[in-house]
Amino acid sequence: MDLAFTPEEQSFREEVRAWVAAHLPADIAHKVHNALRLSRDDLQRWAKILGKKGWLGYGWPKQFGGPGWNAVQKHLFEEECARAGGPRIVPFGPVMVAPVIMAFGNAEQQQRFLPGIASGEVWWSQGYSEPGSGSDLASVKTRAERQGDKYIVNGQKTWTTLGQYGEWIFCLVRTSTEGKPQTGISFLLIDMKSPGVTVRPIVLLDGEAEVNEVWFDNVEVPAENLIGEENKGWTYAKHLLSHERTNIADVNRAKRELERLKRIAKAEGVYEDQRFRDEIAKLEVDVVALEMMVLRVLSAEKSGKNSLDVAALLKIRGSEIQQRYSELMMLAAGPYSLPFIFEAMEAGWQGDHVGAAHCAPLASTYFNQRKTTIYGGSNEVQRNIVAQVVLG
Amino acid sequence: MDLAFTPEEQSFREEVRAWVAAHLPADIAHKVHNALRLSRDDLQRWAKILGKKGWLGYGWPKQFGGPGWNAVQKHLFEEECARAGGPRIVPFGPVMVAPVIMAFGNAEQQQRFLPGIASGEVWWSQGYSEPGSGSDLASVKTRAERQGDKYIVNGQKTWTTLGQYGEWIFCLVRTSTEGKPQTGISFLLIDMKSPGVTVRPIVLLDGEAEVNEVWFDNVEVPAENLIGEENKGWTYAKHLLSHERTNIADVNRAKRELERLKRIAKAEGVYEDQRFRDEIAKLEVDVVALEMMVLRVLSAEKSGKNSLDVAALLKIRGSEIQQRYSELMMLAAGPYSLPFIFEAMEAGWQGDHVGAAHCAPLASTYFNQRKTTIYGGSNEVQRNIVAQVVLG
Amino acid sequence: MDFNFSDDQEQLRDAVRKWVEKGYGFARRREIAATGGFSREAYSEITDLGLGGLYIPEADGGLGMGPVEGMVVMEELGRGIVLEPFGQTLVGSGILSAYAPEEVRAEWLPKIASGEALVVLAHQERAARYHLDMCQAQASATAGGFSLSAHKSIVPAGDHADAFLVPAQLDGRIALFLVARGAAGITTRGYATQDGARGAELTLADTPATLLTREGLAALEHAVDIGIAALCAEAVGVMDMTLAVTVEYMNTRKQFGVAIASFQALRHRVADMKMQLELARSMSYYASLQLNAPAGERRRAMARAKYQLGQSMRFVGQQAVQLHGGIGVTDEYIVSHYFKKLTQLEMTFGDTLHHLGEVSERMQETAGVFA
Amino acid sequence: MDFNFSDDQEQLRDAVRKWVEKGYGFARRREIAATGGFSREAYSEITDLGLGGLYIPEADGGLGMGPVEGMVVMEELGRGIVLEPFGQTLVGSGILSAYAPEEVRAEWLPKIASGEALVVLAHQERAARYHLDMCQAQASATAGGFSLSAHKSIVPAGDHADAFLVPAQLDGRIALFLVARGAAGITTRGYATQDGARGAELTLADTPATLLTREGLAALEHAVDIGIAALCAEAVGVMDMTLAVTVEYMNTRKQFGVAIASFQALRHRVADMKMQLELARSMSYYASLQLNAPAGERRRAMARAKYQLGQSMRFVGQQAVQLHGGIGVTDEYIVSHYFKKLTQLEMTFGDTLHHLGEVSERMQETAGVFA
Repeated sequence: MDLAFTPEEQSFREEVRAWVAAHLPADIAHKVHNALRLSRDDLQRWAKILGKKGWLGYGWPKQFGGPGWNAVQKHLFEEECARAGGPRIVPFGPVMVAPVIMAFGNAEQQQRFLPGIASGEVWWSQGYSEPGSGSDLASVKTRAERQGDKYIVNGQKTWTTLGQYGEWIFCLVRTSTEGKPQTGISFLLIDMKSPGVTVRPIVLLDGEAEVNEVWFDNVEVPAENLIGEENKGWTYAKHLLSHERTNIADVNRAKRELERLKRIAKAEGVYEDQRFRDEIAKLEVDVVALEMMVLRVLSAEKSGKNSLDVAALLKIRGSEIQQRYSELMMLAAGPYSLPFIFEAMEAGWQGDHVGAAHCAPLASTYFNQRKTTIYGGSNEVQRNIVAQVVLG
Repeated sequence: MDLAFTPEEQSFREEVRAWVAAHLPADIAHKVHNALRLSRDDLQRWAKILGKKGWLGYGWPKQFGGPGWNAVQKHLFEEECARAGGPRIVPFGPVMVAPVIMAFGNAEQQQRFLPGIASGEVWWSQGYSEPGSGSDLASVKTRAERQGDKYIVNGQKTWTTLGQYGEWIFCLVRTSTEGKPQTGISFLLIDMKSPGVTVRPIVLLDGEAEVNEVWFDNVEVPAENLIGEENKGWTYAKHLLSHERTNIADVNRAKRELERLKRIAKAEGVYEDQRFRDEIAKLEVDVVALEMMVLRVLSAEKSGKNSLDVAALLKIRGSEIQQRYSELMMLAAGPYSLPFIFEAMEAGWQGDHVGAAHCAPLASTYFNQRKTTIYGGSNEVQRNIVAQVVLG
Repeated sequence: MDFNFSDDQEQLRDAVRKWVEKGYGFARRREIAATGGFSREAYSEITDLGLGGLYIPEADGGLGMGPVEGMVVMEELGRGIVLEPFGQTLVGSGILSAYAPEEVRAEWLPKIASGEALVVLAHQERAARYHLDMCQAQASATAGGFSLSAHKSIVPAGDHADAFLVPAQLDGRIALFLVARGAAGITTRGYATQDGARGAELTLADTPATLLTREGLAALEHAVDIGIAALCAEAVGVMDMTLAVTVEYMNTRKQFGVAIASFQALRHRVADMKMQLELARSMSYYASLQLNAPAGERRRAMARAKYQLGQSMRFVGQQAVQLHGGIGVTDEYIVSHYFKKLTQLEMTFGDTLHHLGEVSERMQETAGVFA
Repeated sequence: MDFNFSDDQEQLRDAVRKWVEKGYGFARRREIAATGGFSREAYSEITDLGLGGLYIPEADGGLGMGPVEGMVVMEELGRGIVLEPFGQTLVGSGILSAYAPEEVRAEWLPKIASGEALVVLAHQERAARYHLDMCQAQASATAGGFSLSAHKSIVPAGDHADAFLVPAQLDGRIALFLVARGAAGITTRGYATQDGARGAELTLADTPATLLTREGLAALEHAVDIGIAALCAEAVGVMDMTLAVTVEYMNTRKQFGVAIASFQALRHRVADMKMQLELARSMSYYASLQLNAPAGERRRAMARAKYQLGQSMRFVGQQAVQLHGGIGVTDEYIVSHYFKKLTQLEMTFGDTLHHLGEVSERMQETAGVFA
């Protein structure tokens, strides 16, 4: 047992740190460190910079052009990016659809789609959730009917994060109504510029259009865009869902944000108030405990063991911590969190802030973070999973 | 709306207060105020004093020799007794079986049993729970077979509080196995001196024998001891369960114990420690909110309304508060709560205390209070009830 | 000891509820929020119900009603998450009635009663957080009276209000002043607030002001306590509706083929929400019934109430969103608006940790409601 | 970064687990608890496994092992809720190995390793609560060395121990001494403790003592930190078993015709217990892995760990009893013994609020495990 990273791991970390310091645009890092609004361009600029280095698909094996890092290296990469103020990588292409294409796509699909994902050129979206499906993903209703060498797709997806920017979308579609709901689902890649695709942004409680509804009205999709076999899509989707492991805890971001919380608390004069400070101290222990849990998983993965079935635990705890630090930041500013000035969350805004510039996004972030215990399988569903493991 | 009690209520309170001050034996009050062990004699002495005044059955209507008080008067009586350090009235006779005898017993039964209950002469026990029944009371297995003018009772009851002192026990017994479990239950009064009755104390986690198992081995019970009709016992039992209202919250005791907590915290030097003091402050608000909720119910009852279906809410909150104050007292003494000296919880013990005399019972009380969220319908069952009311 | 509402109070409740239900639907509220967060027309409709004079003595042309009536009204406005800051009218009219000299009363109280004038409290300063005794605004005597220099923040509907109650330092202690909107040297900068309503920064530069009382801190504490009692009642109204829409949603929404109201873990959550709502309602009663108590008792009661309400609001708001799932975080569906309102109320007049401190400091040996 | 146990560590674990399962069943434990709470025989069986020398350098006749081995052993002893205070042996041997002069090492370390001597920490004073720097015991120099006058409380197995580590004031600061059981002026008064084990009051009146170090506070903090790391591991073992018996019970016990393990609200409670257990286990690793860090880092790490463990122990213990229902509060069934052990551990070496204060005071700008 050893808490310290190995010298090799340390030097890997330093290499990544130096590269990120040299390549992460300062304007983007400024926005991330201050929770200001990130544009499509910001996200894609960073993605392309990473893509050029070959690190956008940082979890990819070498065979597909990835760096072939192990679990610890991936974690260190994520940590260094988070620390430096890199925006979270939009996961739909490199983290979500790419592993499915690698595992179940044919060679032609791999050659056609992976390069655009790896370079950050093509913006992918996710088409899983449907109105009313919630955590019951198998209740897919969007139909894809095979007609010759095409599928005709009709239906609606929703909660499509950043779908307004999407160029391609990977969808679960129903190709058969026989058998259990899980059977009869296929995994289809759809060009969002196809006639019949309509995207409508959904405004969330913080005023931002972060997610979208996507309609398919007789959309023609070449049959060659089907991944794997027809009616086997559920298997591929589950593969994808199981792919995310430790990153789901988002502990690296939590560390960065905990430091930001301390800065805000100092600026607002509550860091020396024992009552408020204690709340930060509790969160600090929560973050350390979460990080230890993440490190345990990484250690197990590195040595090929599986010490702990923890994806659900990490999701629950990570999301609770995200909500808590955003809540404490808002409470630190107190009354000065209350003004809602939409433009004040734009970098370089020249208007007069109420209180201080750092106050402007705090309530919005808190509101927005309520999603974290709902999405990606609600925390209630995650507790079902944990209980199943423990109780049978 | 008015928060203050009426002048009539105030003078009622003063009358009770003066009487209690004059009649509650000081040695008993001392034990109650210091959470020392109460003997059978202590409990019965106080019961008989109350009985002589006609206040043991303080909830009884005048027709049966009770004072005929309204809900507010009953509350004020309870509050004054609690405040002065009166032990809780052992409820099985005056509070639990008596209302059933009044409502469903015949005149002969009323004449035979009520006087001994009212005077505190006869100690009653409760025979509801059975091994494995838990919150599922309708699963009664103890059988009573009618043979001529007798029932022959066989089976086992458990969790019979203070049953080791019991002279009579009221039991739910199965007289029929037809239909739903709720049908086929009868309500029977059994003389505990009958041949075939065996009582075995169960030692609880605090080392005290507070509850008992009671076995019935071919116990002959005269048929005249049946309350109401055969197989209708479930109805009577439900009547009994619904009879307890606000007292279930035990807010009067909570107020007394909160004051004791403050005294202990001062003696232990943590009352001025902001962290600890804040925990007391939180509890103080909890107690005030609970008391307000109780007062709302009393007000509604006084005016014949039913503003709020709250028995379950009061049970949940009251028990949580009981647990919390006992926990905080223990934590206040900290390491000095750790010695377990059984005799040190006896009034007048001449041995050397560890730390201070007030430390001796703190952990035992904390341990013992874990029962409060389990008994009387566990808090989980209470939440089911609340949810049923709110959600349907 | 009596918690029944009188027939008059019930009629008052019915009148406000009717207006909220018929006159202040979600669509109208959304429209007002989108156009700045304050509608003078809507505010006038409230005062047209006669509510402007609720806390104004009959001798001054008001209704001479008390905290219970204030509570009834605020609870109903809360149910409609009404954006117009009627709680401020209770504060403004209550404080002017209690502290203002005769000529100020004569000038302002009838206008408040009729709805012609909206008077709000402008006390928040940057360095003060929730501490009422921290005040940097400066007052000085002038030939004709007094003038103020101050910067006050997050003044409710501050760019629509007709006058402000402003605490400022005078001769080394806090005094309370009235500043009329038209006075020289006033600047307001309005903005939306998180709950969809309106706030403003108020800057005074040598602005003429009328002295209400040199016992400004006591008056400010009184003002805030009126505000807390009103806020508690408003919050109960909001939570009532929050729980109601959550229950309705859970009985409608299906997952895995059954209504989500059938899942025990969620049912227990709802039971906990109901608990928090009833504790909050109990403490809202307590706040209103103690609002006329002597200052020490009154302050303790408000701290206790706001502490309970703060906890309840946070739990009920967060859980309502959670139980709604994805739709709970959309702007389109009403529950997020309840949630944001509850969040804002928690941070108004002192948040939960602040009031824990107040309770802790004011703790006595005795315990309970009457202690 | 590696959390795998070595083969040697796994063998150590197996050996201790085997002894606990075969040699220290619930019946034997009950017997020991009923007859005073400490069995020299059982303690010898532990040291006969070779564990007495775990923290003693090989040069001094020990095994020269480290905190990870200590953790492994304590976790297993925790699973058996073993009454004999082996954690104290880690403290005593660790501190003597680190601070004692050569002749003291030579005299005591072999006896500790063999199990012949049990050395425990005697630091609790009435006025000190959990503050290690509050010490009223007095030391003074005598012709032959030093003598102590002190009253120390709740000394683990204090009336069975063969020597005590005692902090006392010497020349205005805290020094640490060793006091042998046979020394003049010693009185012990033993009693049962809440977890069924043994404690004692220790009174010293001009008792001859051996000075270990004049840097007594640093040594005492070190001692307590060894104790905290051991306690965290022990607690993980206890919680592991607590959850296991709860799971077993829930799958057996029926209510309303079905196993109570089928109720979703209870299932989620179990998920929360599992969460607390895994957080606790993670922080137990952290504590042991930081035990040899520089004092400042070490103290911060122990405070963080004990804070997490305190929360976890309270939640897991209370919920286990609750999920058992009535049987959970009986002496007969094992879960109440786990619960009482967890309760006692929470109040040992500083409770949860105390360590929250420690974390809060030691907070830095940076965040995370390596901060």
